[in-house]
Amino acid sequence: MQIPYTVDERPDTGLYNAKLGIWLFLASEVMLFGALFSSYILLRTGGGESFLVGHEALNVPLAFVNTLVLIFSSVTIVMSWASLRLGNFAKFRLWMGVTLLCALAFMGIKAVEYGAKFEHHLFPSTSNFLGIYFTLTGLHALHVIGGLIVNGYLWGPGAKMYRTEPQRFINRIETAGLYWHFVDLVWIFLFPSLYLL
Amino acid sequence: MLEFLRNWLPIDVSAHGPQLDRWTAIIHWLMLVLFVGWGIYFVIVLFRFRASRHPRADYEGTKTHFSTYVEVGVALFEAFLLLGFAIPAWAKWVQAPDPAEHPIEVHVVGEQFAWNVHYPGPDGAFGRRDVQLVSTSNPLGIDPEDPASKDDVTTVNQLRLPVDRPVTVLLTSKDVIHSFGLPYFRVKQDAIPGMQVPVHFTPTMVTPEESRFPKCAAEKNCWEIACAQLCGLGHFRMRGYVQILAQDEYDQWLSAEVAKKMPAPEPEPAAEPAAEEGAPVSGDAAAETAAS
Amino acid sequence: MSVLEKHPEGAHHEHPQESFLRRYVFSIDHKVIGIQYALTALCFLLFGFTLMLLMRWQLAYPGQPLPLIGGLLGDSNAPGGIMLPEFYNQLGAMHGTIMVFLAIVPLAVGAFGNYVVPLQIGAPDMAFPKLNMMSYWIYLPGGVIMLSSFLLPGGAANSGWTSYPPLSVTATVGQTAWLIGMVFLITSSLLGSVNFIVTIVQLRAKGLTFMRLPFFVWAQLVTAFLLLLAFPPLEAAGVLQLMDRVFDTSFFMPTGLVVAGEVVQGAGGGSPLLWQHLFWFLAHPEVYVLILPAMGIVAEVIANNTRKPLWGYKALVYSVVFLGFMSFVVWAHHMFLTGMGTAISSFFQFTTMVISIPSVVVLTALLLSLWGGSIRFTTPMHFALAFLPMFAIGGLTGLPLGLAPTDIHLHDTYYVIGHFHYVVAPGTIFAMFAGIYYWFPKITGRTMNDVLGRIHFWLSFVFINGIFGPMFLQGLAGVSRRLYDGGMQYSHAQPVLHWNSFMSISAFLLAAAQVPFIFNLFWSIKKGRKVGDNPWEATTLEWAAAPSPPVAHGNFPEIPVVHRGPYEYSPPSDPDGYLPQHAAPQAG
Amino acid sequence: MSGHTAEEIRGEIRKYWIVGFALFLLTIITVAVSYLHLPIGQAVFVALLIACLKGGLVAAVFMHLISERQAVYALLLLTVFFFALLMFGPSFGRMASSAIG
Ligand code: HEA
Ligand code: HEA
Ligand code: CUA
Ligand SMILES: [Cu+2]
Repeated sequence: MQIPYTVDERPDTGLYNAKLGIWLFLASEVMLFGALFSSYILLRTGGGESFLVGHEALNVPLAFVNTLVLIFSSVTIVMSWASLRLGNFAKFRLWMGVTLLCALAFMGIKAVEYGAKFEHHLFPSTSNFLGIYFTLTGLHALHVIGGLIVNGYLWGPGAKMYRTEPQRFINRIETAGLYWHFVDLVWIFLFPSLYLL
Repeated sequence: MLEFLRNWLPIDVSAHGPQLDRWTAIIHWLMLVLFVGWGIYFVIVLFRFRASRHPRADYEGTKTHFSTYVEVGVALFEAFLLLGFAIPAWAKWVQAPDPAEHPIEVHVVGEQFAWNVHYPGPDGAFGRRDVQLVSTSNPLGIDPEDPASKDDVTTVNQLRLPVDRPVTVLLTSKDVIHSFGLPYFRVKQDAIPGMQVPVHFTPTMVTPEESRFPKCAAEKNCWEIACAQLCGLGHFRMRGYVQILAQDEYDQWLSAEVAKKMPAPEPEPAAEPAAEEGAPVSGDAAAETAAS
Repeated sequence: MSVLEKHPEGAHHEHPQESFLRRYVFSIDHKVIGIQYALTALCFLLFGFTLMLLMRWQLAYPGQPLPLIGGLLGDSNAPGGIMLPEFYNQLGAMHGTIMVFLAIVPLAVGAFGNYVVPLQIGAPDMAFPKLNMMSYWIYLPGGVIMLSSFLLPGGAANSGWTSYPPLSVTATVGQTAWLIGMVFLITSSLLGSVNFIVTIVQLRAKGLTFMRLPFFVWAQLVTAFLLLLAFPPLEAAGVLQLMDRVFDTSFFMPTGLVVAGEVVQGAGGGSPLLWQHLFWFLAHPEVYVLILPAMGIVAEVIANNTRKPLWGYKALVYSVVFLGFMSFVVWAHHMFLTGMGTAISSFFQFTTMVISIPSVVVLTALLLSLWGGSIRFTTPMHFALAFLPMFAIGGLTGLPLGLAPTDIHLHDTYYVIGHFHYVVAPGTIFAMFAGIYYWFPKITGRTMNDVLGRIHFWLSFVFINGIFGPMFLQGLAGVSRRLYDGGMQYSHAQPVLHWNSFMSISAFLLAAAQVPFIFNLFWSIKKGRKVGDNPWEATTLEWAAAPSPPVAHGNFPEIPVVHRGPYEYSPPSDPDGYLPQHAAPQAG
Repeated sequence: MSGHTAEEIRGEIRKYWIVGFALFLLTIITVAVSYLHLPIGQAVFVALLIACLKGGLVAAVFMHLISERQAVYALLLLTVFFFALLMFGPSFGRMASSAIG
């Protein structure tokens, strides 16, 4: 027997299953990052001057570029979704491909940043600021990797579904997009609160 | 009810204790009334409406508003407990004693698995403590160079206090979280590393010479400091002693300790940490493992 | 989307000959997954109980060698069969963790929720069957990691189920395993809770409005929200503690620690209380996760066995929603004695008193539901009825703990242990038993033996009170919890020490009382009395609209349409009968 | 999001690019402001204000919350409430504690 509303919206809630699912998941993610931000506030306001050791070593220009990259990838993934809705599969491939490249670029820059820290013997244990920095950006990077895997699948082998169940595939791109925007959104808060303040 | 609970509550030897016990009893009254009231109803209903006696159920059920009154009653009583007791009592609990009453200030520092006590001595000032100076002979890491530390008295697991004088114990810990529990005093407060939390109380009774209380130093009876927070494998034996003395006995003891600490006027030898022989550690709980 | 047509049929609509693996191991049928959860969780329940039996032996007879298995525990745990304090602490931490995260939650949510919710809402399965399977297959390794940590050097985690730093940060490697295990369990719960919410919101049968949901489904819905929003902070805290342990950060480590005579190297500046906030932000909602599904089961069983609608269905629903909401704002009542000022303590005392009101409303509604019923004393009903006064004891003893000044003396004593065990053991566990006896015929088409059921009930009822009742007396006397020797060194403990052997013997007898249950459970699968599809004459969809056992994939021969509320027992139109939710209304 | 005409979708696409551009600009502004070295209070305020603005744009337009259904709003409202509690509860608890130092 078929599970209802995998594709169509349920009339009274206006949602299809996966969309509600992804929003719920994102709600829990809000709480996850919320707890870490809360910890950051608490430790920073109570930590004294030794807390900030290593803060000046953060590379603002690199992070600035990374922010732009991630924002751009948010635009491109939403473009890929829009292209699909217009029935243009080739453009979908293109935009999703650009999104993937952006994610890879982001990870590459991140790796350079991390490498520079380690070179200067700045580790999570050096100060609680660096600890929080590595934890938050590390967890965020894991989310980027998760997004890379999912988006990569949808770009590659997963795209087959478009031929058999196009609407379902479009829904998948929408949910993947929602997730990806969230990853972007987290970074939008991480960037100023870690690098600029 | 209070009398009933006293079957199990330990005797009460602090100024704020009786009030807490009284309210514990009042709350238990509420609990008892609710439980017995509903309990009677429950038993009656089970008997009266069993299928063999009441074969056809009543679709509507009861239309009583009685339950609403009970619920409102419980809510009101809880509001009364909060406003009439809990909030003011807590405000009092965290309030420092009036300086006019000459409160005693003592530092107690928990460690795995002992209670270090640090008295300021006659100058009323605590010597600086530095973790870098911690050693077996100087468990608190008191800085001998600090003039304030010259007359400081430290003990291990021995907290002596005079009767009827407010005490402020400033609690902290060297390693993990402990909890400074004095069951007879209705006092409990976590000792958290990195924090200094004050706890205030006033002993109201000299520790009596009764065999049900253990002997600690000088063949005198004591009450106990019971660590109440899991702090490792020795948590169960992290037992300190608290002994309440008459004011003059207390003064005698303290000046004797201070004298031991500062035998000569020259400061050089006094730099030698004196905690070891200064503290009557003979009754140290760490030595005994009651389990075996 | 106008451009596109609805696609024909989904991927998995036909199930010719499934392989054994697909059918029983990596099944995506919610019923099979529910049973997998149930069996696994019951094993963990038994295991958690066994750990406690070892501890109860030590508490009753400190320093005496454990009989029978003492020699098997290894010299690092129990040389000569005598338990070491290190080992006692491991057992305590693992008992709490296993009971809460590996036994009760998986049983209440994973098992009952999975099996029953889709059936009660008339859905063919959970909304995301593969995700459902994944939840189970993440839970299981999490559990295995937890258990195998006993084999690590230094043994399992030993800092209590609360894992307070700095103790936990400086503890043996078992704590790392605990944290990794927790990350698995949390992930599993999160996936599960997303699945439950989507299922309940999206897959309700036609006509099944929210106010027609069986109360059990409501309880599961609120529970899922608690898991969804409360677990992530613990996950964050777990990650931070892992960082502290593995990468030597100092999130929870203040400056200037001296552990075992050594100054702790590290940046310092951390806050041990941060952990407590994050932990209890989860753990208080978590305790309602333990109780809400239990209340749901009890409500179902009571409605069915009184043969009348629940009294105050709406009040029940609003209360349980409010309870869920409030459970997020009381967490610091576990931290009154961490140096809390008046403002904060007043706030949390206030919220704690407020949260007790909806519990009172729920209990009152259930009690008043009995009035006017025609009560059938079936085995599940025994357990459901016993739940009420037992939960009442547990809940009422929460009140003196919830008022900070009275908590001073009672905090971290056996009074607390008594308080919450009354809610979770004769409370939740009894509700679980009620659920097992009640839904067993749904799963197997046979009932469990009634006589054995009653024996199981009465023995359990007596002995469980024998364990937990005296805890209040010990707590009033001021006996601390987590004491390896049960407090025998302390003078204030002396008057109540003799209870320890009484409690322990009760615990051993309670264990013996589970034998008829375990036997009954397995025996009845093959030999139980065969019954029809709806042996309890129930109105809810799982009984009325589906065969017992339900159709393998899809549950219902045809998806039901709902016409009325969940508990139309003895309706005016048919005072001796009942109206299933999906029965078409009679014309006229 | 069903039932959108191709025309409407093209309109959306324009919006996406505009918002993307706005996000770029805002990012540049935050970084620029950080070089002004404002007093810490103001710096935090400005940085978080801009971050919230950006976050709001992403959520509203990219995640098309703006046209989303009530169910999602209810969920987010609940989350935001608990989030706020979680965010400030612990720190507030410490500030109001009776501990010294
Ligand atoms: C399912 C689990 C569960 C439930 C439901 C509760 C419910 C409550 N809990 Fe409990 N609690 C725990 C599990 C639970 N608790 C655990 C596990 C701990 C310890 C954790 C640890 O430290 O390890 C704990 C600890 C704990 C503490 C901390 C104590 C301390 O460490 O010092 C406090 C303090 O406020 C508290 C309060 C309450 C209150 C006020 C309720 C209220 O919600 C209760 C409301 C209910 C009622 C008021 C009952 C109504 C009764 C009637 C109307 C009478 C009917 C009569 C008959 C049927 C005869 N609990
Ligand atoms: C859900 C939670 C839960 C449950 C159900 C229990 C159940 C029990 N608990 Fe536990 N307990 C905790 C949670 C729980 N506990 C926690 C959180 C702590 C604090 C830990 C800490 O200090 O950190 C604690 C601590 C704790 C202590 C205090 C230890 C100490 O402070 O040193 C004690 C002492 O007696 C105790 C006893 C018991 C007993 C006798 C049971 C009994 O009720 C158990 C009864 C069990 C059964 C009746 C199960 C029967 C099993 C079956 C029927 C299975 C059948 C199997 C198959 C078919 C395969 N518990
Ligand atoms: Cu120190 Cu327990
Ligand atoms: Cu709680």
